[in-house]
Amino acid sequence: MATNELWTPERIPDPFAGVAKLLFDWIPLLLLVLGWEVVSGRAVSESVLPPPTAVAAATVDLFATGEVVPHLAVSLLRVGVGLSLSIVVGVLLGIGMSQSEAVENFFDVFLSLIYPLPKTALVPLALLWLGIGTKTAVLIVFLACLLPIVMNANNAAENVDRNLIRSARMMGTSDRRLFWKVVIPATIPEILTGIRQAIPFAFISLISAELIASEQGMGRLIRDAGSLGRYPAMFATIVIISAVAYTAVYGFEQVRERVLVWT
Amino acid sequence: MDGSIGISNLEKVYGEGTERTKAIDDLSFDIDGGEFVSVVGPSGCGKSTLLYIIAGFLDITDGTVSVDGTPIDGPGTDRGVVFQDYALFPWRTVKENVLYGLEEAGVPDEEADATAQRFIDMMDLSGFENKYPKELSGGMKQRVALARTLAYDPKILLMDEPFGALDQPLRETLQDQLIDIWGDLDKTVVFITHDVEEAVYLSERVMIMTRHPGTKKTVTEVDLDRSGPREDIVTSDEFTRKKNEVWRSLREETKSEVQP
Amino acid sequence: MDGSIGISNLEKVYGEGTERTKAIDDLSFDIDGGEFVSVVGPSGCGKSTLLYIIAGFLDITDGTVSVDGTPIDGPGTDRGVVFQDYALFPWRTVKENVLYGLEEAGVPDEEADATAQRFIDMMDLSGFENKYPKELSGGMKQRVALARTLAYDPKILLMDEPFGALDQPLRETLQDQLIDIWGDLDKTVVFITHDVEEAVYLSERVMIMTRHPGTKKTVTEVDLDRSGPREDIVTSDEFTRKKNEVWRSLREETKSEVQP
Amino acid sequence: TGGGGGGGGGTPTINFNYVVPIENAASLLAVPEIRSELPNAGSAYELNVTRNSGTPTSLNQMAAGSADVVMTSTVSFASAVNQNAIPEGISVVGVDFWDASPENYDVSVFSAPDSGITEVADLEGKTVAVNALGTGVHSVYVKGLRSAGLTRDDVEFVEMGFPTYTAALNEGKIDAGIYPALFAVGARAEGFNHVFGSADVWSQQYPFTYATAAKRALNNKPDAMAAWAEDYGALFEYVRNNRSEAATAAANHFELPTETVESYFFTENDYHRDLTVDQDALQFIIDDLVELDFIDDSFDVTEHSTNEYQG
Amino acid sequence: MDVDVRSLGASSIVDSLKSIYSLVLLLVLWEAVTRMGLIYPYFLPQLSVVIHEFVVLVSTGQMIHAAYLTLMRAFVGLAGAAVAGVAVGILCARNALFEWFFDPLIKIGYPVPVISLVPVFMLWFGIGDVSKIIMVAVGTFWPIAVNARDATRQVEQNLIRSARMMGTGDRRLLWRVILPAASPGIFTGLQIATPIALIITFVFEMVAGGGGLGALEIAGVRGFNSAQTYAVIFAIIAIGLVLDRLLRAARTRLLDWT
Ligand SMILES: Nc1ncnc2c1ncn2[C@@H]1O[C@H](COP(=O)(O)OP(=O)(O)OP(=O)(O)O)[C@@H](O)[C@H]1O
Ligand SMILES: Nc1ncnc2c1ncn2[C@@H]1O[C@H](COP(=O)(O)OP(=O)(O)OP(=O)(O)O)[C@@H](O)[C@H]1O
Ligand SMILES: [Mg+2]
Ligand SMILES: [Mg+2]
Repeated sequence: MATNELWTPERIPDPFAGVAKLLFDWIPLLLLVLGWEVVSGRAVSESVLPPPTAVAAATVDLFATGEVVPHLAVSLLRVGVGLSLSIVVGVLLGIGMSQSEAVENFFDVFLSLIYPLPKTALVPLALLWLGIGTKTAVLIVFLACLLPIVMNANNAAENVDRNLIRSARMMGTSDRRLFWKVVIPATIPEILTGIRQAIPFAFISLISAELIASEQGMGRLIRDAGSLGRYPAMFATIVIISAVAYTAVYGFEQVRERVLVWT
Repeated sequence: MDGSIGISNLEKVYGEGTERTKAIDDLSFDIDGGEFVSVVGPSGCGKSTLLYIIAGFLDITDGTVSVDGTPIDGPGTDRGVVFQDYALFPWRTVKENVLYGLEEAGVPDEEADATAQRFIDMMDLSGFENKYPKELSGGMKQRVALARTLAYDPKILLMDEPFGALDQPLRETLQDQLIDIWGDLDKTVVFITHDVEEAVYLSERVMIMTRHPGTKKTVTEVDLDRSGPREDIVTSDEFTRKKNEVWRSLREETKSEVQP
Repeated sequence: MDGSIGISNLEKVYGEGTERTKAIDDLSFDIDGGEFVSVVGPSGCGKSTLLYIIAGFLDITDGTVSVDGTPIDGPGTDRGVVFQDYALFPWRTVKENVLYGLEEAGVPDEEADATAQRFIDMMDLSGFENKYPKELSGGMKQRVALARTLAYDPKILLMDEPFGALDQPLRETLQDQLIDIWGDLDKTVVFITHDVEEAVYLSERVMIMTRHPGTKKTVTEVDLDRSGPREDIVTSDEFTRKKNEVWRSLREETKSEVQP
Repeated sequence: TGGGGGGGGGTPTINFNYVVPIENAASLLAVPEIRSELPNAGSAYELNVTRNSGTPTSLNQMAAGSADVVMTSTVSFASAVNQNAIPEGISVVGVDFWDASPENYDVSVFSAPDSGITEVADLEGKTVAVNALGTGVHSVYVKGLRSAGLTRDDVEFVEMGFPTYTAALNEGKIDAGIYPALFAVGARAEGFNHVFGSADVWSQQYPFTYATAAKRALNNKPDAMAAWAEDYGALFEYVRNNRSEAATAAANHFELPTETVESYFFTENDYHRDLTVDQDALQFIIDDLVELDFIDDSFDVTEHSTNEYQG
Repeated sequence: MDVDVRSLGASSIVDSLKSIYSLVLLLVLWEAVTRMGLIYPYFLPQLSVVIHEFVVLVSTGQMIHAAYLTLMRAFVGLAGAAVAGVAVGILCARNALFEWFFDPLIKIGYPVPVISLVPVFMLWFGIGDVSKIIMVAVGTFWPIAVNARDATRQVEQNLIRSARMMGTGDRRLLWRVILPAASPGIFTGLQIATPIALIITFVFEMVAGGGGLGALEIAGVRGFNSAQTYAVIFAIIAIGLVLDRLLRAARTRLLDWT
């Protein structure tokens, strides 16, 4: 996908071609970082845009002093628990709604109500009920991730290829076993797609909740660093949480590819 | 159990009220055990409906359909369907697909494995046991589907345009394989196709259906000597005659309705 | 301008390095203006490649391809392609699709409208002018594609398995319509198909290509009296003979390579 | 932050929230060196200290059941009482510091040296910074504007964090900013104009920030709460007697320059600090906030404050 | 599950009753439980109190003004992102140089939780409208650009060939074929971006104030007036629903050929 006509590797011997290609692909990013380094302290004040070197130093520092560790740990815990909950509940609900009309009738209306609601608007409400901190963040992450997962799981479970079900039936699969033998495996790719869609939302809601209603976590650290004028630390924290989100998104894609060898 | 099929006064209506469509109207037809019958007819005439009724996937509105003299009641392992779109389980490898019916029947692992391998070999799929369906071409997928159905040994094979999505040379190869299997395994085959040549080439009898709502129009007996190579069969006079006969009969049904 | 096509020593290579595939190898073939030529050959032998080269969509690696004696240089309105997947503009209605080429040519509105309507009528599409492609069946879509191409009046029609996705009766109807058009409008037609019967039924000459990398294998002249109804043509001896001849030649190419 | 404490026979836990380090004297409870000087912490109760971004947040924590004592200031305290936000109610148990004291530093408004803004009337039409609208700090502005016959609509308020004021004033983004004692050290060092302070506009000093306890906690773990209050008093004693050690430990703990802390903490550059809950003074400021339109209704502070926990 | 409230035809009234009963049940339960004092009113005020608060906020104009601010910020930002995102997306798909430059940036930029930049934007652009608008634009740029890029890449080769053979030149190709063919994907990008625009605006308003529904909502909690928080959430749900419907209606209308 990232290949393009600019890249004509005929002349480079094979073992190096891959590395060279990788470098070539990432030159734009390098350029951007270099530009940032040059601009910072010249065109704009260093306090407004600390140079990458300062941010890198601050990143190292955040880990060296251990300052970031408890925040990172609590953020990871929140996003992990929230996402896991949404996966469990979302899959059960999504498939449950496809199997039983009563379940569908009961939950449909709630889902249609929270569907158009930007979940971060519920932070103040969560704050009211649960106070500030982990419970609130987990709830918001959970709600934000729930819908893509429910919708994908439900959609897939309702649209399992009819002929697959017929195939199983003609080979002697009973109703009960049909669910495990056909419906679930046929739905897994879509469930994973739902989770993939949910991951960015998990991070957005985590940071939102932490910015608004938390005394710990990466969002809080960003806000504190900002309000105390520790800008390199603020940027460093953003870089760290972005790296985590990046790893989560693309790591999950790798995992999905590995799990779904058959698709 | 010999795999005979009896259809009498079958009527099938879909939907209700304004949505109501009669798909099959008063169709009677008997198929002997071990016979190879093709069904041709205009698009939408109810061929798939008929097949799925025999398979037990659809309820009937009126009449009776019985297998070995017993009215059918849902799907059963005495019948196996081969779908045009293969309907392989995408999350199972070739081998695992072929094993499915044997697992469901509770066949012991080792025996199941041997049986599955036999049909994989029969369908020229050796070497592809651990591939997933997505890695196979259309022709190979259809072979897997056939192997999967043959493996659990249904007496009756129900095939819904199984080669419809393949191109001519592949079709011909698979047709020849199917004839061999039929000769070896003694199955009743009901084969739906749009391709008159295919119908005549393969089957002992061809049922032509009228257009929507479908019923039996005519039945052509084909008495070919299928022992020689394909070249000889398709260039024989009998083949050409039968083909033209079926084609003409079918054309009467289709001609008037293909205007937009 | 008479719409003749000259191909000499054509070679087409895709990709580079380890990805390099030769698709067409040293192919020479001349088509007269107003001729109807079909091309058949095994899958992947380079039929589409050849057609798209003539259309000007692909560069050639070696040799020359000329239209009316002038080497081709990109797509041009002297040639029109009909694709198997129709390639209609989904956001345009039937009428708007047919109008496209006329708009691009700067034909005044009223005249364009009349021309478009003429071809819509010719293709039995009246009453469907304001439908979007998604609302049409496959056969109707292909008619729109044909009308769209005919409307801007290219001298050469290039058709890539245009009826490949349609079922037999529809195919036959469209084949007959195509023959009528060709008789009336005096176009050069290059028609690619997998279906030997179709090739023989439609064309004056059938070029059979070898398998990958493709080149010209044999050319069969078909001299049929096409004035009678289809029934008479396809049951004629000449038709059966030519069909068997092409079929045998093609089979030599395909037989050995369809094993999995 | 942990849940409710004190169950099952072990030592009860007290969850305590403060907002501004050092300025809230109680924040020093978070400094291990200082906490170890106190008689009860760690024995009569376990102390769990958290820092919050604002007093409303702390009170919401208390409502949700995860805080027992929090630092509150006038507006949030009065609103919470008015709205019955905390089940079973709240009670002021000790005053952390006082504003508008003539002898001590107060909440003051500064402007940039060359801005020409030297008195309240000069603020008309100007852009002025405040940490958050609707806070006790905000009310100082409004009180000041009233004194010059202006209303809150006569200036443009922008919300920003105290630490960013000085840069914003120097860059001309704002015309004036309001400084609590800790940050005023910097403002004075920059040579900014002192426009007015709360002592200039209020006729008497009043409790600005105080330790407020959940009545639920007072009822459920009275001994622990009393022990905590005793420690709070002991903290004041200890700091008065060991000012420089305390300032150093606090500066280290909160990562602030030692000189800054040393130069104001518990000196006349600091707020007036006296733990005793003067209910009349409290009533006075609550009534005044009604007058200034910060809260809707007044109430009887004797029901929401107590001196029971003093010495 | 396509949440569908489109039509209430005669036959579907029973259906909609079936699916709405749970909501009615919930609302009745809400009023009953709060009236009986089973839940502390600060956490959950009576439904009637919330509705009253809603009416008051609307009639004093507070709610309307806040909604105006929020929507203005979200949509101005979104409009900027739409222009930039569609342009960059199409260029990326059609031009090798752009693809080389932007592809890695998009790959890196897409998963960044943009919301974490709120403090940065406060530093750079202050806390006024401009800051919020730019933040929305930055946050919604990525999904719009990615969808525009992928949609353009997926434009069928044969459509482009069809146009070329009928005489469409390079310049006109963009307007005649590429844009219309990619428009469903581009629209999908906008549909994904709209809730993100709202999320960013709300959070920014909650963190930095400056009015708007987010600020009004969080003020409810800060001022211990939970009825106000609930009332604002009602408004947000209503706005979300209406926007969602409008986008779907626009889609069916503009893209009725899909
Ligand atoms: N599930 C259904 N509900 C309502 N009508 C149906 C349904 N399935 C099929 N029909 C209708 O019944 C008729 C027969 O359909 P069927 O699929 O059996 O035809 P067919 O002969 O297999 O057609 P084809 O050759 O196109 O496969 C058609 O008119 C079709 O529209
Ligand atoms: N864009 C491409 N890049 C590389 N190789 C290609 C490309 N297009 C086609 N080929 C290869 O060129 C050969 C000829 O392809 P082409 O599509 O012309 O065959 P065809 O005769 O039209 O096949 P079919 O009957 O399946 O349509 C094949 O081996 C194919 O894999
Ligand atoms: Mg069918
Ligand atoms: Mg081709």
